[in-house]
Amino acid sequence: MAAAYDVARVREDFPILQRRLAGDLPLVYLDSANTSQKPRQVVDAIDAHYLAHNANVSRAMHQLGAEATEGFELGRTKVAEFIKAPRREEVVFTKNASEALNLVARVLGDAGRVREGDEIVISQMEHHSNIVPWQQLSQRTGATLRWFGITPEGRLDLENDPITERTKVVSITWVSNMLGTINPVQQVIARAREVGALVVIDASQAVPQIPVDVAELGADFVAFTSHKMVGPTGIGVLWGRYDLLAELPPFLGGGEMIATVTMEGSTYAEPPARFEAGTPPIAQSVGLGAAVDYLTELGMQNVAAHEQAITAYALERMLEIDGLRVVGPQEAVDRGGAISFTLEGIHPHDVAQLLDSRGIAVRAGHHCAKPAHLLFGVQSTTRASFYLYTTEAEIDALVDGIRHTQKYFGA
Amino acid sequence: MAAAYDVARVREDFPILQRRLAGDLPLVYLDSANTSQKPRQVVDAIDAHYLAHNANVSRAMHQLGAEATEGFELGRTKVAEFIKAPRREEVVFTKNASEALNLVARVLGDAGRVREGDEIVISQMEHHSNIVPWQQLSQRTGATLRWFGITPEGRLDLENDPITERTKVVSITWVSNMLGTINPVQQVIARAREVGALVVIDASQAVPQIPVDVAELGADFVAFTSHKMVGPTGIGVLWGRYDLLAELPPFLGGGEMIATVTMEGSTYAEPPARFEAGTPPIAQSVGLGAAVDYLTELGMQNVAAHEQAITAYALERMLEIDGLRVVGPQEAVDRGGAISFTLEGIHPHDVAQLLDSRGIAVRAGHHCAKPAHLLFGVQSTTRASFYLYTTEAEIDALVDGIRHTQKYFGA
Amino acid sequence: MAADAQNMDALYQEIILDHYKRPHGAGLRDDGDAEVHHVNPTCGDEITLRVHLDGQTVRDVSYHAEGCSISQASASVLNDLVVGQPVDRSLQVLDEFQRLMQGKGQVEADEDVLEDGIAFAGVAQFPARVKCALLSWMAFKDAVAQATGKDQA
Amino acid sequence: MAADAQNMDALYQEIILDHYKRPHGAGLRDDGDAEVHHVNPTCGDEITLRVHLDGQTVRDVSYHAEGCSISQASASVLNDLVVGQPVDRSLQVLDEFQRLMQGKGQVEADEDVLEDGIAFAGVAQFPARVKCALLSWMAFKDAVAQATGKDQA
Ligand SMILES: Cc1ncc(COP(=O)(O)O)c(C=O)c1O
Ligand SMILES: Cc1ncc(COP(=O)(O)O)c(C=O)c1O
Repeated sequence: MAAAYDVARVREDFPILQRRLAGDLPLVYLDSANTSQKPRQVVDAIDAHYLAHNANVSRAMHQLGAEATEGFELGRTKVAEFIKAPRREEVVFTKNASEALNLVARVLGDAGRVREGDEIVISQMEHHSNIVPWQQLSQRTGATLRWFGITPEGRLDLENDPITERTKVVSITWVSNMLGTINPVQQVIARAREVGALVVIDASQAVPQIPVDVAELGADFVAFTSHKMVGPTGIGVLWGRYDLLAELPPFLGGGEMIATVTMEGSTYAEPPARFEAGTPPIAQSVGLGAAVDYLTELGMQNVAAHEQAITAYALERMLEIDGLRVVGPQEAVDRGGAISFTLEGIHPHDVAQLLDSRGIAVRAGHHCAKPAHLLFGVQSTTRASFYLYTTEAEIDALVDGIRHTQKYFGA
Repeated sequence: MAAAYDVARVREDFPILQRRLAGDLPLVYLDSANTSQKPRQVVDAIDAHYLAHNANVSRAMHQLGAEATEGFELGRTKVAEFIKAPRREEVVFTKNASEALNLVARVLGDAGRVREGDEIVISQMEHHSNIVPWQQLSQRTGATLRWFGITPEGRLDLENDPITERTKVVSITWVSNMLGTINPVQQVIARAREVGALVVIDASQAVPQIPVDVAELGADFVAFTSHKMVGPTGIGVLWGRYDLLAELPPFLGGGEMIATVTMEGSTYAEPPARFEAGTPPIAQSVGLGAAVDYLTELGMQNVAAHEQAITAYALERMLEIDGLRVVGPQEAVDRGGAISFTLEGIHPHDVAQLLDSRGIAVRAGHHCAKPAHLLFGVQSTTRASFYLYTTEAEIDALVDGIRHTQKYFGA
Repeated sequence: MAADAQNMDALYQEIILDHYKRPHGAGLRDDGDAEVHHVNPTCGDEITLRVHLDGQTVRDVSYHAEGCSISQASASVLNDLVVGQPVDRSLQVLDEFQRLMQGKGQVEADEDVLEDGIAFAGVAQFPARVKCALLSWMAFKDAVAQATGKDQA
Repeated sequence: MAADAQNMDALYQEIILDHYKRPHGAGLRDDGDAEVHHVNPTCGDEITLRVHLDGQTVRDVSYHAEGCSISQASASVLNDLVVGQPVDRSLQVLDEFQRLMQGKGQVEADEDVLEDGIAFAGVAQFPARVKCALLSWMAFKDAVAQATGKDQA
């Protein structure tokens, strides 16, 4: 663990980590890839907003309205700075990462940028939220969906490259929520550029755990979600290149996204407003702003280093267990803090249940990544995932719990 | 005021109403049609969720996941009971009312229920969020958009009825956010039924202030938004008849809304999950549940009676002012608590600014209802709007403020 | 509920583990009157199930299930309880099983009706697992409705 | 900022109210070199504005504005400041005005450049009103860009 990084100190900010569960057992929360816990600072910011500054934004001209607007827009500024966006107007607030990805897929279709005969490239390790919108777009347009494969080790298979001259969009996850793999997105982006394709990066698992610089990255769109980065639920982010956003048609129609509305027709506002119909997630932007402050305070380099160290420790300890198979890279190299595994002869549900009886929270199932599970010949896995508050002692508890599970089921 | 209803008591639940603004002036919040204030009970429920029960829903099998799911789904149950939905699965959570209306417009188009040559009927008093999605649907399908007009008094013009045999959808606001009019939606629904059209009711201003029974109402879809009914931002509701929801294709694609995903294609979950892609607004459902509890505790009959009484008082006092014109019904009959007005010779911005300098928060502008403004020959209005915490003393402050404004501008 | 989250033996009764390890009637057999495929979207557990009728009698229920111990054991118990029964009776058993599972652990089940099925009483205390126990039963209900030409209720 | 929300006289300077009541150069005149229509989406305030160039000189700025006192007065002051000026100079004035408006009340404006425009210093303390003050200026910038064939910067 990095010397500067004091996990015990960090844990004090997360009251839920003191929770006692059934049997007065302490909570061992190893489900952060599903959603992260929230520090007191974030909850306090939301509170203060509702109790002292609540009003609707933009359209209100009074003092409270100015305060609420300032808080809401400051959230946008903080997010923009956090991901090093060249302009704060490039940050579009959505309800979650899924909406962000759907937004891109819809408007690219509506704009005629994906048509019959064109190709869309995704990968077999995508989350359903980065699969289904593209399947829907293919169905609407007649475009073909093509897939990057996965190597047996759990890496993106760059050798068999599905990108062709007909590729119009490449949409790839940066960090896999199931395999844990950190993909070489720069390489994919460079390849996409050669054929003039647009690139969408699903950074839902990346922004929470590695320093992100969208300007340097060079993608066209980046999607992520607040609830996985110590922020509130109910808000996600689509970052997009400004010139591209400015060209694209709107997504949802309604208040806030218009320039003018007449009975004959409507004209639309500039980005980001064009893509934010209706009352936006105001308190959630304030909360996300506080989350970003919190992460910045810790230092994303430190967060990444901690994630790396704890993952290495977990891999080492878990691989000692007989009958345990890690689905995904076995080395803590280019690897995020999600470890999916199977135990011989025991169904993942039963593993998760036994662990839960000891206060250890993991996830069992397909983790919204059915195609990847199919590829590895498993219907479901158990996944333990770590974050900035995870300790080695928690990994030890997990390992003990797994051994206990094996004993219980006589496997 | 209803004897049983104690506004002073109610106000104690809203800490923000104790705010002092510039010059140590007390806040007079008359902008509730824009967004309502939140009682401590709602904020506390959100807090408790984040600090003790936070986890992702459905997909988590651990104790925390069960608690979070229970909290989230209880929010749905409470909303369903609040609007007397026959089934809780008829309550779809969206990010706001605008998304709910867009969802309906999109899927009706995608399902082929609105096609070229068909007609869609809305009214000139709709909020932009109930105009733009239908304009977009018309553009996509070639259907024609037709409009109910407004009488000079500010009522829906039922005499000149745009509904024909070709009408496939009628989408109408229950309570106008600009004129304050409460529309005879039952009559419109009956008329739509005669021609077999589907009916969407924009209840964004209705659910907060009048008792709603969707089973009795007989519409097909009802949309509303949490932040106007003492709930959090970041969550809205689409209620839909179950059989209809079960027939319609999905809206956004992603996690949670699928039955299964393969590389060849996907199948979709039953309602409501089918329409809720990605991580839902979990903490926001908990907050909305607390909001609904709060309103139920007060009694929606009492809330409606208070709204009625305070609106009658406000109309009476405001109409005493020379040069003040109320745009909308002048009588507190079938009328909600939003009063839009103009002051001769003073622009609404300037009115709002002067009122704000006295701590009085009102809204100036087009209130996302440009067509209605155009019809009344005004570009913008000032709007004062009331809610369950509004007092007669606040109305008096408004009236004094308006007179002061007139003096200031020498009008 | 709190204490139950810890009590694994209430959930994993011996009877359940036995059915899990040696499921009764597993495998898909020919000439079913209806075949259905059900999925638990939460975890991806799946079952393909066929009902084989003989007039008003359930002659066989054959199935291929992938899933956890609870869902597999439940399919095995289903097979035990309904094969050879009149269709009406099988649906009564289903109702009783469903009542038990949705009773949050507060419901007393009729052992005469459910036999080994009462071992699932403990599952009812684990909301996240109720779906697992009901997967095969809901598939059965669906298949019977199809085979007898009635809509799924 | 707190105290300023109350201080209406800082916002509504006499000069501003005078321009509002008697706007200079109001009305649309013929043969402009470019016409633009700008809207403040927040409140619906609108301006239609034409620039009339004479080589490198702004011969006239004619406009029809609907809006609040601040936006109307600002259009009037714009007319005063740029008509008769070289195009380059007019854009410098615009920059200075924009700098003042976006300075949150912390910026000292150059009275030699802005003349009556310095009365808008108070507006800069009211974030919600800055857009009102800038509406006509942004329209002017857009129109000049169109008239001189440059893209809007
Ligand atoms: C009548 C009406 N419809 C729709 C909306 C849109 O609600 P939201 O902004 O929460 O999407 C509003 C409020 O702004 C409204 O007053
Ligand atoms: C890689 C990845 N993409 C997309 C998502 C979807 O995020 P959300 O559920 O917030 O829409 C998730 C998380 O569930 C994820 O892990």
